[in-house]
Amino acid sequence: MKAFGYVSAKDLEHAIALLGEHGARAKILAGGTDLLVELKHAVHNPEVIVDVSRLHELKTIAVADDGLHIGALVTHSDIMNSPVIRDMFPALVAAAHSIGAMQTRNLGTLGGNLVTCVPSMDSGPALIALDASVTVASTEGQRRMPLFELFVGPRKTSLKPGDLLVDIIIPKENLGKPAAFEKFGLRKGQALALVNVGASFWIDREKSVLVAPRIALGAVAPTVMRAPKAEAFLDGCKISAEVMAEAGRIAAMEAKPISDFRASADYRRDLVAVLVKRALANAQARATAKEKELVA
Amino acid sequence: MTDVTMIVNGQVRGASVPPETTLLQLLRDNFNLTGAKLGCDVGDCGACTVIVDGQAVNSCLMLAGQAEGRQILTIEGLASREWLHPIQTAFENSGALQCGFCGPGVLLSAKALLDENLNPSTQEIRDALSGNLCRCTGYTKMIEAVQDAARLLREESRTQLTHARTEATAP
Amino acid sequence: MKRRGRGIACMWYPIGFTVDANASAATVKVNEDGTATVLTGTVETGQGSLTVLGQIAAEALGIATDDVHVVSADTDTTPMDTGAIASRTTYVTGNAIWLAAEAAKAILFETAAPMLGVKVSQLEARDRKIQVKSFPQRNVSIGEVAHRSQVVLGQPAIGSASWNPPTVAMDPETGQGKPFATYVYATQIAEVDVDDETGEVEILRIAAAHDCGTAINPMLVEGQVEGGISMGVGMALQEEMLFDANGRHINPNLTNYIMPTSLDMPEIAVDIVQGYDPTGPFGAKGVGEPTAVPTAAAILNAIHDAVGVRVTSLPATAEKVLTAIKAKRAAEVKQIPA
Amino acid sequence: MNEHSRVLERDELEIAETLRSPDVDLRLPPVLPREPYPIEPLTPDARQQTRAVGQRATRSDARLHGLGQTKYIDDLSFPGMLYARIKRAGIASARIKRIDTSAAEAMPGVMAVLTGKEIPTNSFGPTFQDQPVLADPIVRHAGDGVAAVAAVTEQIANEALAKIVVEYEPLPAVLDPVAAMREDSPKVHAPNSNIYATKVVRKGDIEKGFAESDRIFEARFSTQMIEHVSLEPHAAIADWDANGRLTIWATIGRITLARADMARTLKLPMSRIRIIGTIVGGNFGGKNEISQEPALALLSKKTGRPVKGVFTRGEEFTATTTRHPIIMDYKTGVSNKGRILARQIRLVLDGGAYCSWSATTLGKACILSPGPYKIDNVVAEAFVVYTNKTMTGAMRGFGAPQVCFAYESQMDDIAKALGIDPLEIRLLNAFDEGSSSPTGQVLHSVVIKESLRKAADRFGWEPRS
Repeated sequence: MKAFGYVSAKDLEHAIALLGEHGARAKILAGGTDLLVELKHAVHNPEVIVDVSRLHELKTIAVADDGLHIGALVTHSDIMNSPVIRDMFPALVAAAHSIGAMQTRNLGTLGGNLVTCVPSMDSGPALIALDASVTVASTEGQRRMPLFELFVGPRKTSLKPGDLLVDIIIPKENLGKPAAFEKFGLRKGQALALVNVGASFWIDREKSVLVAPRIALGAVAPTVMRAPKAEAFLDGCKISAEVMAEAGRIAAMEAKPISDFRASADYRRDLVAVLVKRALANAQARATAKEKELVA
Repeated sequence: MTDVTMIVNGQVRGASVPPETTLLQLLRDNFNLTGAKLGCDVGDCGACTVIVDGQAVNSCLMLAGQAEGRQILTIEGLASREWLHPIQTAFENSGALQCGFCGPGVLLSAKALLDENLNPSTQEIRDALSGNLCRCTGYTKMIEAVQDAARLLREESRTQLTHARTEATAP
Repeated sequence: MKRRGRGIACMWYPIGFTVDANASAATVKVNEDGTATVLTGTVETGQGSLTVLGQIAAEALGIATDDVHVVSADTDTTPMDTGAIASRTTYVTGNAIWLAAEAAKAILFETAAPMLGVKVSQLEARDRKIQVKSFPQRNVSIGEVAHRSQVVLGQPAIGSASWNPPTVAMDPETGQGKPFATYVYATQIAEVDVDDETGEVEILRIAAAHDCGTAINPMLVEGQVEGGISMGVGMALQEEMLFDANGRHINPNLTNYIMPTSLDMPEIAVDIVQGYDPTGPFGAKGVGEPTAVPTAAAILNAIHDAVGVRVTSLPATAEKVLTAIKAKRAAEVKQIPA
Repeated sequence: MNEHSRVLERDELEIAETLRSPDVDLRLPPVLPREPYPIEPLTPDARQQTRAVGQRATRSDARLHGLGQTKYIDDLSFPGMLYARIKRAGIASARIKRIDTSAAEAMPGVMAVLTGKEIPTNSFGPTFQDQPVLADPIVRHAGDGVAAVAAVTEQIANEALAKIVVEYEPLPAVLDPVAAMREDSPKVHAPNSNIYATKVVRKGDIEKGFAESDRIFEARFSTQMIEHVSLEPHAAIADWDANGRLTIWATIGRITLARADMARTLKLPMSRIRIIGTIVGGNFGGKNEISQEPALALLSKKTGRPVKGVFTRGEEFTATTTRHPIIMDYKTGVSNKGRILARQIRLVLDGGAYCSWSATTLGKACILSPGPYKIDNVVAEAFVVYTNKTMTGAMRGFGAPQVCFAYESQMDDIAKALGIDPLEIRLLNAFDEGSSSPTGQVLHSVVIKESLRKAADRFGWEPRS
């Protein structure tokens, strides 16, 4: 690694002050699993590293009035071990579990994973499918925006120098929304996604139709994308295996994958169709299980 | 330069290093704890695995400064003078390591697993070891060894054997 | 939908090439307490060869594995060795060590014969003793004999030897001849699930039966088989070095060069086939490389069995398998109207 | 949240020792006392048994492995030791017009720079001496080294590599082995043909065999380039002492050959070279020959200090040997009952830029390619071809896994076409004790049918109707 300065922030206020002071000359170190690799490959040559990994206030998982708040420094392992998330959002647990391996999940943070903005990130689709938003802090104060707006392009976020991602919020109305995460990689352990999919919907039990369906796709576009046509198709549809398969086919048409050495665009489209179908089926299974729980 | 102080294998150690020093470099070059290995330098192979505050991490992906004030367990701290850790005994007895280069990392991943779960399933063991690449063993005997170690540890906790153990990670 | 299949593959593999000189030399020194030190120029590369070579020396001397210390891999101090290659160490280096141990033992027998009042030819070394054949109660400890040899008689029990599988030229026109001293044989059978929507192949289990002649150390033989299978799994499904149009590597890292992790490996059941090769040390041949030979073939045959497609280029990535499945379906659709 | 994750404050800690930074020349001695570990009670019984052969004795190095005490090359350091790095060409085929090392040499902490011109005999190789230690002037694959640097830290050495300026004249490259076989293709080692070794095995009368066959099966199979991925990268330390004697600590599987190769490249008597092999952290054929060692030796000679070189993971892929991709054409004639009567095979091995162990691999692949079967009529031809890619060499199986994939795939295709169980067709054709191999060798200790039956039993193989 090229030489750089290093400063460890004591708390959020300190971190924001440091980021305000150093601006574009600084890179933020959270879990470090991506940043250190980039520093070693000289992708970035920052003058200073602002280490925010000690900000305890960003390591909490809590349900507040407006929804579930997950601190940006919550690690993937923390998500896997969180009773709240395990109960409400097994899809987020599945996404976290699919990232890297134990060692990188212990280091890597949710916020860090999102701001890498790599097309194949696993946290993104699961959260987008739940209409997550994020809080960003800077010397100018805090602001809230939809997570979707964070993603601008491959490795490019809408964050400006001096901005710090503080937390991720799943809105109140989506707490407990049946959701699922599906991923396909080139192997089972330490796999990067060739395609990943997050899906969620409510079920109107009286009419037995799908309501507010969300389908988010990863690794098939410059950033995580929604599949609006597939969502529109599903909205109000009666649940059936055929409908889910058709939604998968529609989503596959919407996906904009590229061909690279890992897979061809055609194959990625095939995977989208299959994974969307499976994610929807898993979300439905989740809904059914949850209902049984409630009845019992 | 960054001044760091941390507890390594139960001892407080300090050093003054350039900020770009990784925890792995600090351990190997400054503290002469060469058990953790450099295999890929980017967190793919797990040969550099150490336990920080009870959690297995890739020491090549941490800056030395991040380890300030933390408790580090390296392979050198797993055994004590009187006592081989059951994981070490089990790996030795079942021939679970061949060239041994991945070994320190694998053993510490196994320790992190068994600290949380004394009765892991085969799938849970495979999951815990999936961050440690091994080219020699096909992982088969490693998985057997972790199962053996879990059994040894369960027996030990059942019989309340109070060995004078100096466990570096004890809070 | 997941479809299950099984595939079998067998193989042969040579041990001890003879087309070029393939020598190993060794020295066995029996210490005056009856333990032994072995000098060999081979290198421990993880396979456990130093343990196996120590067992061979111990067996020849009638002592235990723990009584033998093996010194290796120093051109200043250890005798020449062709090296840790070609699955030759147990067979070739093992033979050299066995012969060297026999030479050292001959010195011990010279010392022991008058102690026991018999001829050298009537002696054998067993259980850390030199004893009279068929009369094991007439014995003297190897330690005592070694001490007497070295300290009293001034004849330290040191043996050196070399061994080379006889070098033979092949017919250059027809390639006819005896290119290798011996061969080992093996069979592996794989069971897989193939996801016919994604092409993903999951290997459920592999049964492997390997011949290595006498298994000097069955635990280490199993370790070799299991490790060889993991390389075969990578070859079958995952691993490939890729180049761009200018000949530069695309994936020179372990992120994008996909090799098996613990989650990618199946359950493995290893059997050692009973065998004995009179030309090897105590009947042993070798095992290192052959373990990686039939795995990919067995897996590809299992894929064929599961979904009826023959993937002819490795690795059989999920994409390749799915492409073949789709091509097969398309061909079937075409056949129906005709 | 993890209960352990309380961060201790500095004033809670009592510092036992403080160390200086590593950016000084010398390293500090080890600090942890090495306590003895009890040997006796933990030594498993098998190590104490006589008879020793057949025992599941634990490995003699197992304890040290488990304690993290096994010393691999990168764990060794010597007073005054320097760190070497090699600049890689990054271009597949080129002529070096100019190398300017002056900016690198001027850097503080850089102790020596080496180029190919300074190597006494700048070629090595176990079969043909066709590989340069550092390319001069022809670059034949992207992983070729072009210059080496020794510096007081690895970081400085890395930074120095970036300051070495190399001017290349690009040359046409050939990457496809079949294309490389054509007369008009660019020559990797001009003016020689790219086909650098061939092997033929002929037995019986192949035409007659095919004529007598009821069915003939033809197929083409191909395999990929594979890296050994030893977890320990290639590493060595060279120390050229004041007596003019060179000691090399190396992670290498063939020290006898390594010494001979070092003596040749350095034009040094063998008595002046000592190679010490440490425990190799994985070999699989990838560490069967020297690579950076002559460069390290000369850097040590230039500086009078020990020099360590450890390959990066990237260099493990680009600058070391790999497994041969092979294109395999199989034509097999069988009787309706499933007996193989004739088999014709043609193998084309992608040999990469240098021979390494390709000729050996070629031979083994060719001899083994008909499979472990009694076949009276065989023709197997094999060619290995230079291309402008990473050199291929020895790797676990020397060509056998590739041909086994081909012959066993075709075996199943034949079985399926003839309606014979895959196990049965193998038992029908497999060698017996005393069978004649494709090279006419009378085989002994043949247990292939036993292995087939044993594996089938273990697996629970039942014939399907």
